[in-house]
Amino acid sequence: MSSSIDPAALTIEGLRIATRSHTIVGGIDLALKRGGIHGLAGESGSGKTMTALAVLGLLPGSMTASGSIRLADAEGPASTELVGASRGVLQGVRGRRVAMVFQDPSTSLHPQLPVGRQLTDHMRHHLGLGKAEARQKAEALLDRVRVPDARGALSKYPHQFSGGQRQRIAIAVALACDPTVLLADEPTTALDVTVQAGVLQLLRELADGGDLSILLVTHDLGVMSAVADEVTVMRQGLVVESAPREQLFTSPQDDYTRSLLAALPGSSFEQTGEEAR
Amino acid sequence: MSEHVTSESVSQPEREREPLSGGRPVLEAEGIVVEYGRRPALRAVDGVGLAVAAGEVVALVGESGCGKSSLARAIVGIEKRKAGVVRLNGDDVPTLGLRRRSAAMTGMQMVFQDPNSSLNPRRRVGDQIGDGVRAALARGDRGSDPADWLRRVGLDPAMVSRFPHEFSGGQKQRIAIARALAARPGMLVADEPISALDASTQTSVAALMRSLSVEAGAGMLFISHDLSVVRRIADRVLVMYQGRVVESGVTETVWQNPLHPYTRALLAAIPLPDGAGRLPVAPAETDRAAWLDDVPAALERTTV
Amino acid sequence: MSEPRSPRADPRDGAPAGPRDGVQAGMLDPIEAAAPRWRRPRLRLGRWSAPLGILGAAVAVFWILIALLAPVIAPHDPLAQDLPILQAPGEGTLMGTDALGRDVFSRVLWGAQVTIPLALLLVVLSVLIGAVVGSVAGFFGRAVDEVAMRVTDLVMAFPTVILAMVIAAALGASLVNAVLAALIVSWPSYARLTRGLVLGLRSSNYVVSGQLLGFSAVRSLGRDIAPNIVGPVLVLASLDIGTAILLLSGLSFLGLGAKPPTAEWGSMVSDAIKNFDAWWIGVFPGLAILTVVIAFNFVGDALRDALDPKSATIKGGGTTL
Amino acid sequence: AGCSSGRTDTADGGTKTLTIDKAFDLKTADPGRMYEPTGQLVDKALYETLLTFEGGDVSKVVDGLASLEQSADAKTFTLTLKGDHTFSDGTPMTADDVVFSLQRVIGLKGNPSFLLDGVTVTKKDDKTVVLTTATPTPALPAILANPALGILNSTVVKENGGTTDETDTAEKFLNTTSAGSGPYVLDTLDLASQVVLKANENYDGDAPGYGRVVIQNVEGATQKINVEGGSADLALDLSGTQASALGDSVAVTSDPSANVIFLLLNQNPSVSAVTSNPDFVKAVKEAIDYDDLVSIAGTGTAQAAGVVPSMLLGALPESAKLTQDLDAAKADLAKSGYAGESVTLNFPSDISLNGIDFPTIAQRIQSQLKEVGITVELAPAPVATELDAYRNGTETMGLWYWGPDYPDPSDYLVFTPGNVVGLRSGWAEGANPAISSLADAAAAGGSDEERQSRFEDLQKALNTDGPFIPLLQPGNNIAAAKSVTGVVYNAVWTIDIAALSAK
Amino acid sequence: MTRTTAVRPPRSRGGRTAHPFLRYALRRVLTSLLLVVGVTLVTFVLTNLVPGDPVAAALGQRAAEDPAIVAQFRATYGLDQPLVVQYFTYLGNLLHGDLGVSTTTHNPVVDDLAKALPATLEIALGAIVLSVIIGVVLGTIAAYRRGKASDHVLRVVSLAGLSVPTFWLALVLYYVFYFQLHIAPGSGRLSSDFSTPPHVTGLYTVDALLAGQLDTFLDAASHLFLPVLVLTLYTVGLLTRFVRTAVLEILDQDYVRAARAKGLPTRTVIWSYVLRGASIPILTVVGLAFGSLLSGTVLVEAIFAWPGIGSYAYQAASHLDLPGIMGVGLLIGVMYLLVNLIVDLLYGVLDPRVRLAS
Ligand SMILES: Nc1ncnc2c1ncn2[C@@H]1O[C@H](COP(=O)(O)OP(=O)(O)OP(=O)(O)O)[C@@H](O)[C@H]1O
Ligand SMILES: Nc1ncnc2c1ncn2[C@@H]1O[C@H](COP(=O)(O)OP(=O)(O)OP(=O)(O)O)[C@@H](O)[C@H]1O
Ligand SMILES: [Mg+2]
Ligand SMILES: [Mg+2]
Ligand code: NI
Repeated sequence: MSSSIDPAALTIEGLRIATRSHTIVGGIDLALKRGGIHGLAGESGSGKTMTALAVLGLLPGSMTASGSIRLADAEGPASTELVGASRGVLQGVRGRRVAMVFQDPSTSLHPQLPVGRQLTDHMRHHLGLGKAEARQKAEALLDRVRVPDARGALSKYPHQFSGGQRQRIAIAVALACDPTVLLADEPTTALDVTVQAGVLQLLRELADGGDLSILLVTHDLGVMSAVADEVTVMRQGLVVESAPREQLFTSPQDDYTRSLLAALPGSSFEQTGEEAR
Repeated sequence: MSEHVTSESVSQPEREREPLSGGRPVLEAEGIVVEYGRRPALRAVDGVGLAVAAGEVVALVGESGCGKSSLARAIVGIEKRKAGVVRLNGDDVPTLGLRRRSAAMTGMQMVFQDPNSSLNPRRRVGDQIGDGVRAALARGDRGSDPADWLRRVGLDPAMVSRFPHEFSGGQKQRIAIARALAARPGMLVADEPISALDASTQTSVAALMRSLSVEAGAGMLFISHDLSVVRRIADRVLVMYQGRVVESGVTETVWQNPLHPYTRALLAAIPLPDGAGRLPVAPAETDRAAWLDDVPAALERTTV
Repeated sequence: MSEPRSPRADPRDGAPAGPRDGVQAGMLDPIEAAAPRWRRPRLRLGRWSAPLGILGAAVAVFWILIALLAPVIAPHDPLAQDLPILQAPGEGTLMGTDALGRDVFSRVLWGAQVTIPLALLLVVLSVLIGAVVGSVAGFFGRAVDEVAMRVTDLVMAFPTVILAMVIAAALGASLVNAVLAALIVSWPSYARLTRGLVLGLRSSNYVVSGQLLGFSAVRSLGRDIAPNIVGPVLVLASLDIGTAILLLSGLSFLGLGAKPPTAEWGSMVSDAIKNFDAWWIGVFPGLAILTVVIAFNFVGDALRDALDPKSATIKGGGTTL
Repeated sequence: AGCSSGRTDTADGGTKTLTIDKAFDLKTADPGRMYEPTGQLVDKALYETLLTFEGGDVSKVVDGLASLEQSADAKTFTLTLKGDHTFSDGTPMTADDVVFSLQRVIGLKGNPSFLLDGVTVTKKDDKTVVLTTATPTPALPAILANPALGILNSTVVKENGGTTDETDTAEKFLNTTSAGSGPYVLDTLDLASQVVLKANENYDGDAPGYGRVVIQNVEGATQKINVEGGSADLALDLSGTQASALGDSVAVTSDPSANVIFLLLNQNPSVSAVTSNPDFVKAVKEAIDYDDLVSIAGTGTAQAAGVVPSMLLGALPESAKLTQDLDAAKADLAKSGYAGESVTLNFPSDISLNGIDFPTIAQRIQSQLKEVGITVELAPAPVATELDAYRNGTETMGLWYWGPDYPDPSDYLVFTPGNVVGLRSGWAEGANPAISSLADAAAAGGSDEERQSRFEDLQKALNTDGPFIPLLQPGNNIAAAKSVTGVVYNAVWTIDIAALSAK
Repeated sequence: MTRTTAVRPPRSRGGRTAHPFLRYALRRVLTSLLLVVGVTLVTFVLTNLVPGDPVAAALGQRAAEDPAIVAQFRATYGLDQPLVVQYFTYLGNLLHGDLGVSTTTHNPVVDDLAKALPATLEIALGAIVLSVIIGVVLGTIAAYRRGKASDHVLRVVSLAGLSVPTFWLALVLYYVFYFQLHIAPGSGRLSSDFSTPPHVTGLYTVDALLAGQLDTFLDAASHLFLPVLVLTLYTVGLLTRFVRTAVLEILDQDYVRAARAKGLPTRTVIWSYVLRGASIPILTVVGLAFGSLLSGTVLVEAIFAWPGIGSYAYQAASHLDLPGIMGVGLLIGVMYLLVNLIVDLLYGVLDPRVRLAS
């Protein structure tokens, strides 16, 4: 606790998310290391998305969060508490320090707004950039995520891009204000495998590039195995296991993790049941 | 009348086709073309032929929008074919119209991707499986008990009197499968039957489908973009790209030795859950052009 | 591939989502929006709309009871002109008397017997005609569909009140003719709704599955389609009862409906124009219309909410009355 | 600052605006085609007639533009223009204008053409015109007072398509510009909403009391509010109840109008066996509570004693009016063999006469007849539709009214067998020879006294044996702001706008 | 597992010749024109089914008895021709902008309508503009505050708005504001001591402003107030409920959540993202509402003595003025189709997917 810089960019402790009648997330701990990709796996409905939304304070109105989510400041040991934070604090964090990429690139971009507008409006809001400046930066961003003809792309609309390109644009939108944390909620689920491979490479590059820490939510253990450095497995709102990738895939400690892996074709735990040939 | 040309002579298959896993073909399709719209039409399926033998599982893989569903629907007769013939046990399969399907044609059934829309929400599942049983009876086949079908797909037989909304997606898909199988089809077409399911149930449903259809001696056309599942349950695989089959052959052969660049890219892009941290290979944009080329050697392969 | 949400080129066609005419306009059919996808028919009593719905139902039932019991509870014969004319409410009469010395209160009570059953009849007939035309158009498609939809286009392009006015003028003013006129203008919205739903369901997987199992067209319509469209149609119908009451009383107000001396709310309001000082002549029947209509609207709104919490009240092609 | 004003009512009295509320039945402002009350009201202000009435007295014709000399056989009428008159454009009026105007009315075959049926118009000299008829026409002087026979500026009208036959196309012009010599000229005319008049600067008489007159189309109920609220100076169509409910801020003039509302019972057995039974007709006459109808109709209304309204020559004295006698009614009903059949009462649903609704009267009659056991079914229809049945004589029972075409009792001879209204009640020629001969006598003319007694006899017979039941002369209630003076009801043109002025 | 639900841009199936949007627009225009012909046919058939003789209705009592006058009248108005001939004559004249001559006003129907239309447009436009502003604001609030007290209040208010019989409300408001309180002016478009402003648009308020007559403008505006208020109430109810649905639908979209995750201020999210997303369904319902407003004015115009299309229609119908009735039917039918056409074309402006289909 005395080191000058917290090794974790984002620390979740005892996070509980509940509606009036149900507990969605039952108290989880999770630390997101700086500059790494942290995979969050688990069956459908286990609360992965809600955990990510809780970080941004964007839970549906019917849900409340308790516990602690601390976002480390870029320099210095200080951190910002996000659970129960005021609107002003959250507005400053959203998009600026923590950004999010959603599952379906076809729905997370506004179909009636040109890409350039969607890339620049929060830059201008958060960073106070002028129109020209913001566009310049946006162009550079699109280049960075390898969208062809970045300049021309700014005035195009989402439907004029392919699914993979749209997801790259969504990532560019997230990266626009140089956040320290990127929450990627199943960013490749909607994509074809050949397209997915490209997006995964991009995420890897971003994480390797330095300051960005990525929380990658996915239920695809193949994807997890490909890019995550650290893996957390959730089930019914609880963390069942959290371990470095190699360890989790080769020697899972928890039964649930094991059964998950066993169901996967191609994994080292694949069962050769008599039903399969 | 001397000039009369039979439809058969027009649509001679361009090359001889040998069913690979033996047995007579239940289903034969030749030169299927499906188009949407007019001026200019969008050609979703561009001259595809295939055959499925009794007891054989043939998988169809390919990226989104390559025409898999269109092909499946054209085979069953839901979609109008622009060209091509489909024969079920030697009889032409007509397009579904206002007239009711003949008894013989109920020998081909289909399972759809979305389990939620496959079942009539206002009817008890037992009734709906009963429709299948009645179809079998109408064809002169053996009858059966809907409850028994529930048991066979791994559900509680007592659930016959429930309504679809009381089931989870995976369970609904099992019911849809039960209904299709209750008609005792000789041919089952399954359009991404598992992609809407939970990761944990996908494999088991796929395996169930295989075992039940093989057990019944039915042929199955299994559409999926999940290559790892395909690898586990398919005898043969067809790889589609932009409306055409670019590669086909015995599953393992294709897997071990993909000849078409698209097949290669596809296989290389699958991330393996081995914990090795290997990034899948992403094909470059420029590669896509090459994927349109035919590689004749990849088209019909029986051996490595 | 899945299309973007609710793409529809023709906003007034209940056509299924999908590209048409080479363009996709992200459209939401307002008529169809009134019609929720038939989900689980479970009333959510906890929702706020439910109390309103119950209140509405209570008021509606109250008025229906009044309609039934009017002969018993009305203090006067609604037609008897035996009271002093234009007497203000109070002294012996609850709602005063009209220009002919009839008891307004009794007339308001008896009025329930005129308007409510006719509005219900109108809605039922509209639903029947609309559902049959819509189902046939949606299921059989092609020329049948084309003809049916062009006819509905025409009727809908025609101004409701004016069409009703001309029809009523042509057939003579009477309540039956007013219902007929209203019927002519009101069935198309049901035809469109039904057609859209049928068209959507026709290609749905379970209908197709049924056909693959050898269902005939009649069986498909009866077993697979009809049960799944009653919900939305009922919701539209329940929201339409209010509109029907407004339309019928509006026609009577214009002198195209109820004939004197019938105690009909719309014509009672129009009596008030001639006796402006006697505000009670018009205010009470107007309040009666308002409460009945609002009651049915509450019920319809709650019903729709229960079936699909997302959508809201909208009556396409309705008329401001 | 810098804004102009659209307000016309500025401080100086010369441009003071008078606002009149009237329920419109306006079809045209062309006198040759006009024959509706609103048209009479408007044209009376725009045009002058050869003869006229003084104030509200329509039983006596007085000189207008001309003085009259009448032959004893009532076949030759010599009219001499008095003094010099100029049209609104400054042109002096001559006998040519008179001849043109009258011949145009005849030749147009428009609504008022019948007024001059069988009349020949000839010019004698620049100041004198002679009208001749083949049959005695004692009513002609009264007819000549009708604003439809107003004198037009023939030069201007001819320039704008005016002729004296059916090829005339001057109506359009006359609906935008008036071509008369009256105290006002037409400013704008909108048949549906309003007519605006302004003072005629070239008028040779006393300048009218207002610079601008707006006659706007407003229904009775609104008229009351308007005149009370001050947004109208004059309301012409108030019902009796509305008039009596008016506050003190307004002055009300109530007189019985010249309209007679009557009930007809069809005498044609093939139309109705019930109503053609004389005993049934009698029973109905005795069953109706006339006083009750009068009180329902409100202030100003009087029971019509006969078909001729009270202000005309030949009207029946009040003592001769029909009265209710329920016992007699029941007895007569029994005699008629009536067995409770439902009798249809047709009436125009959209007519409101002097603020009285036909549906109201019809409902009241229905209720009254029920008392003696007669079942009446009401069959309202828009007047446009119902008129057909009325004119074809196919109505079983009908509720209608007759307004005088000209204020002379000969206009009421139509209520006899074989004549227009008689036929409408299925009363064929020869159906009642006694009444027919009384009618012939009344038609012959003679001195006022002779005519008076002959018409009285005719009407008494009608009241006893005719198929018509005269019911009401609805009150004409005119409400005027206290500032308006000179309000006098006239049975022909309602009010003379030119006679009004501000206090 | 990957789910292939990627959405690709709609592929062009546009014609060889024209841009798909143009073809779409053209098709819309053509169907509208066809419908116009349909409307003429319907009006024609309907109006000729009417029993009763227009001659009797149009001519005075006396004149209608003179066979010569009647024959002359029939010939003048072409009523002596067979119906089919009458219809085609009507259509032919229509192409020359000739709708015949009204048998009640004796004016060309076109002139009458040209005079009445601005009056109706003035209240209809006033009502629609007001309703859109209020409805969008209230609907958005209701959606945003879904389930909260304000949502429930707005639900009751908007349902009440939909339930009030306008003819009754008009009377009550007139009674209260004019008759009792003397706040509102009387009926008609302008107080009688004002003369109509110089004709430019026919909308008195606009014309008065153009002429710089401030007092006339205020007077015209005050006359507009009650009729517009009455019509607005219903449309506001309609729009509030609908906007609420549309906004709820959009609030549920990922792109709104994404916009919020970007840390944009709420106002920006609502204006730039939510309302833009909901604009197309809202536009559609505004179009429909405008259509129903046009025919809904009949009752309101009757009460406020408003010399518009509604009054004209009522007058024409009650006098069996066939050319008048057909003219009104045609006009409102055409207006309705025009509004829908405009709405359809606006989709293209609002939705790049339509505009840029390539
Ligand atoms: N708006 C909401 N109101 C109440 N409960 C909700 C809401 N949204 C989601 N839930 C519930 O919260 C739980 C967790 O949902 P969450 O979306 O976080 O799961 P997930 O792990 O992301 O699943 P998936 O893999 O399917 O995306 C689920 O049980 C779900 O039913
Ligand atoms: N009803 C339709 N009308 C027009 N185009 C269609 C229609 N259905 C499919 N298409 C188009 O045809 C092409 C092939 O579609 P199809 O549904 O067969 O693909 P798929 O391989 O099944 O894709 P997915 O894996 O996403 O299900 C796509 O480009 C699609 O847009
Ligand atoms: Mg999730
Ligand atoms: Mg598919
Ligand atoms: Ni100024």
